[in-house]
Amino acid sequence: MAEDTAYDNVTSVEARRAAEALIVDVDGFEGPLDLLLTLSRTQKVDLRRVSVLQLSEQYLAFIETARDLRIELAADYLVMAAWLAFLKSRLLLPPDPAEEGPSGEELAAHLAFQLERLQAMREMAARLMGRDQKGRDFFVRGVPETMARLRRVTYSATLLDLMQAYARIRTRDEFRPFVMDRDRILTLEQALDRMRPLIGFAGDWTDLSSYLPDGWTDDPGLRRSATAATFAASLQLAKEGALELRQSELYAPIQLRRRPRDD
Amino acid sequence: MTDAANPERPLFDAPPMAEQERMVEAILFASADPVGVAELNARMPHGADAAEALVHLRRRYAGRGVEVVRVGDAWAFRTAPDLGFLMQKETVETRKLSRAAIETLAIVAYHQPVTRAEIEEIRGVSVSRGTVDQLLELEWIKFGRRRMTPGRPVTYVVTEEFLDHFGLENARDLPGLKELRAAGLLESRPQMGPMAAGEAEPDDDDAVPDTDQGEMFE
Amino acid sequence: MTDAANPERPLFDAPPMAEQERMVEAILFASADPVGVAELNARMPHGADAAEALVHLRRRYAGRGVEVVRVGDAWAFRTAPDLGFLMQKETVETRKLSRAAIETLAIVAYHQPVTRAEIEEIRGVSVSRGTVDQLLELEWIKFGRRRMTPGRPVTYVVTEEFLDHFGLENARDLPGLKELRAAGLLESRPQMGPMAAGEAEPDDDDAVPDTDQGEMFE
Repeated sequence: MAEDTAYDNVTSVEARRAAEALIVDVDGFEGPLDLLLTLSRTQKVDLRRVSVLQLSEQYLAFIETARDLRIELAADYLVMAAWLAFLKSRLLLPPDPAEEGPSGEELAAHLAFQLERLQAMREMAARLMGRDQKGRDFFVRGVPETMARLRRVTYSATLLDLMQAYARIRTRDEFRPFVMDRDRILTLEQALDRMRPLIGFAGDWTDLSSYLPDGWTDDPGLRRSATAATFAASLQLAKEGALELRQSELYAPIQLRRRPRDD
Repeated sequence: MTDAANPERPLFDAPPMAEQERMVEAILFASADPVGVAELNARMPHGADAAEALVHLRRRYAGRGVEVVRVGDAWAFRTAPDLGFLMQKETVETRKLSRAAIETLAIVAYHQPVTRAEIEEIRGVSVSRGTVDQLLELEWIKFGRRRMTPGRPVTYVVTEEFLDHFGLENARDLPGLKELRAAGLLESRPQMGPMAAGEAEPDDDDAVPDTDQGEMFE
Repeated sequence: MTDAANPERPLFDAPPMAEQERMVEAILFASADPVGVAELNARMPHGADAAEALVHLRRRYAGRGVEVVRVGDAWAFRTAPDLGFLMQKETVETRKLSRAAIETLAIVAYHQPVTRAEIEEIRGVSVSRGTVDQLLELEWIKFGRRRMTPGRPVTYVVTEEFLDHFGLENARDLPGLKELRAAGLLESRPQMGPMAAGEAEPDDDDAVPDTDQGEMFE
């Protein structure tokens, strides 16, 4: 602790005791203004008539004592000390007409005002806390009845909301690039459905392209889809053991035929 | 202090009855639970007669907005029964229909009769039970005939109440997508493949049942 | 509202004043928190005049064990302060406020709306966050409007709960307020002219539109 080192350097018991008192005091004050207010009470006059010069000297003496006792003071106490030293010089010296800013008297008056205002607020705080208080001096209803709140909710929607919602859903479809239009796609299922009854007639090797449904051969897009689906379907049927596939060379037409019965 | 010498008189005089009545009044008011006569006497100054003060207090409050009532062995203030209606407050709150609800409603309106599975397919997300229930409760949709497909799913159709609310003569009056677009309700279309853009249109015409809705899914 | 002078009679007559008084009595009795005149009127039947009923009710309860008190623009029943000694059981143990908190509260009450910098300037020390938080938590102070100065600092004002807690009708009733103002001790806030004192409570003046009503009871 910082205070401990301060104690160690103080030799006499009396000085130590004084130091202790001072520490307690400094701790007990809520800042320099509070300290000043306390010091001003020693003047035993109305705060409006307090001698700021005398107060400054009291404060500076206090700070000096604290320093002698090597008590660590918070920075704001030292700032106030510096300011009061300045104020004191202003008050003692005759005013310099070339000097800018408020006069020593004005500064002193403002300080006196601040002290008076702080004092007034303290008195008001005390008066406030001295008033009758709820839950201590007067009381509220012990069994407040909870008011039943019947909340009726009505929902609103306009025709415009409705149409916008529908428009939103329908246009959202256009944003789904991976969902392709069904009517331009021959699905594997469709191809299988188509091929299953047909392969019964294919006793001999037949070109895969001849299995494409009518109307799917002219448009390149349609033919591509139909070819892919039919090929996939034929692979599926081959796997099931229903037909055989062959291709003479790379890129040559794929041929298929019904798998001969084992009998 | 007072006549301590007098052996008949208690050490301290009980407060006047009017004062005792005030005390009972304050205690009953502030207490969370009904208070019995014994407790009243215990809390009041020595010599007070809570039972008698209660008689006065009850008389004073007879016919007032609050009354002193007996609850078992204890006493309490209660609101006069005829004023109970003041203790409830009805607030009417108007809320916007949720996005899910309005979309579901729109689909029912444009595609009716429509099953829940179909609604989900069109919206691309599942439809919560709460959403459908809310629309049913608002009486904007109702159950239609069951679909004659496996599982015989129930269908939804819009109601008279719906037409009324939206100022429509019948659901066929709903504008189609082309009209919506012309009215500026559709934002400019995204630039997709050349095919996608061109094909949205025929799909729309399927979807908008301005010819004969009923047959669409049947 | 429904003055007889009005040739056009309302569709439904308001209940008789004695009945309105009962209603206000019941509503105020039922609530632990003060109830505003507007809410009273809203809860009472159409055409009722809660403000007038309150005048009667207040008179009826003058000097009783419970009293009708005014809190800002609202009203409540409270036990008479002289009977507090009967209520040890109901007494709520309040957290002890620090000196800093009490002084800060007083400064907000007397200087409102006031910024934190101004509180610090008056106290001569910085105000810890905890102090302000404690007062906010007690709902004795709240944020007011921002000051139209650089940095737009937030201001603090006292609440209705503060008035209720300390048994004040409104912030103008603070003890010693007039004397402080006369002594100029509420002034000297930055960039404030001689109007400063008058501006101490613009919130009240805005928020309490029924100054007439206030005078009614004075």
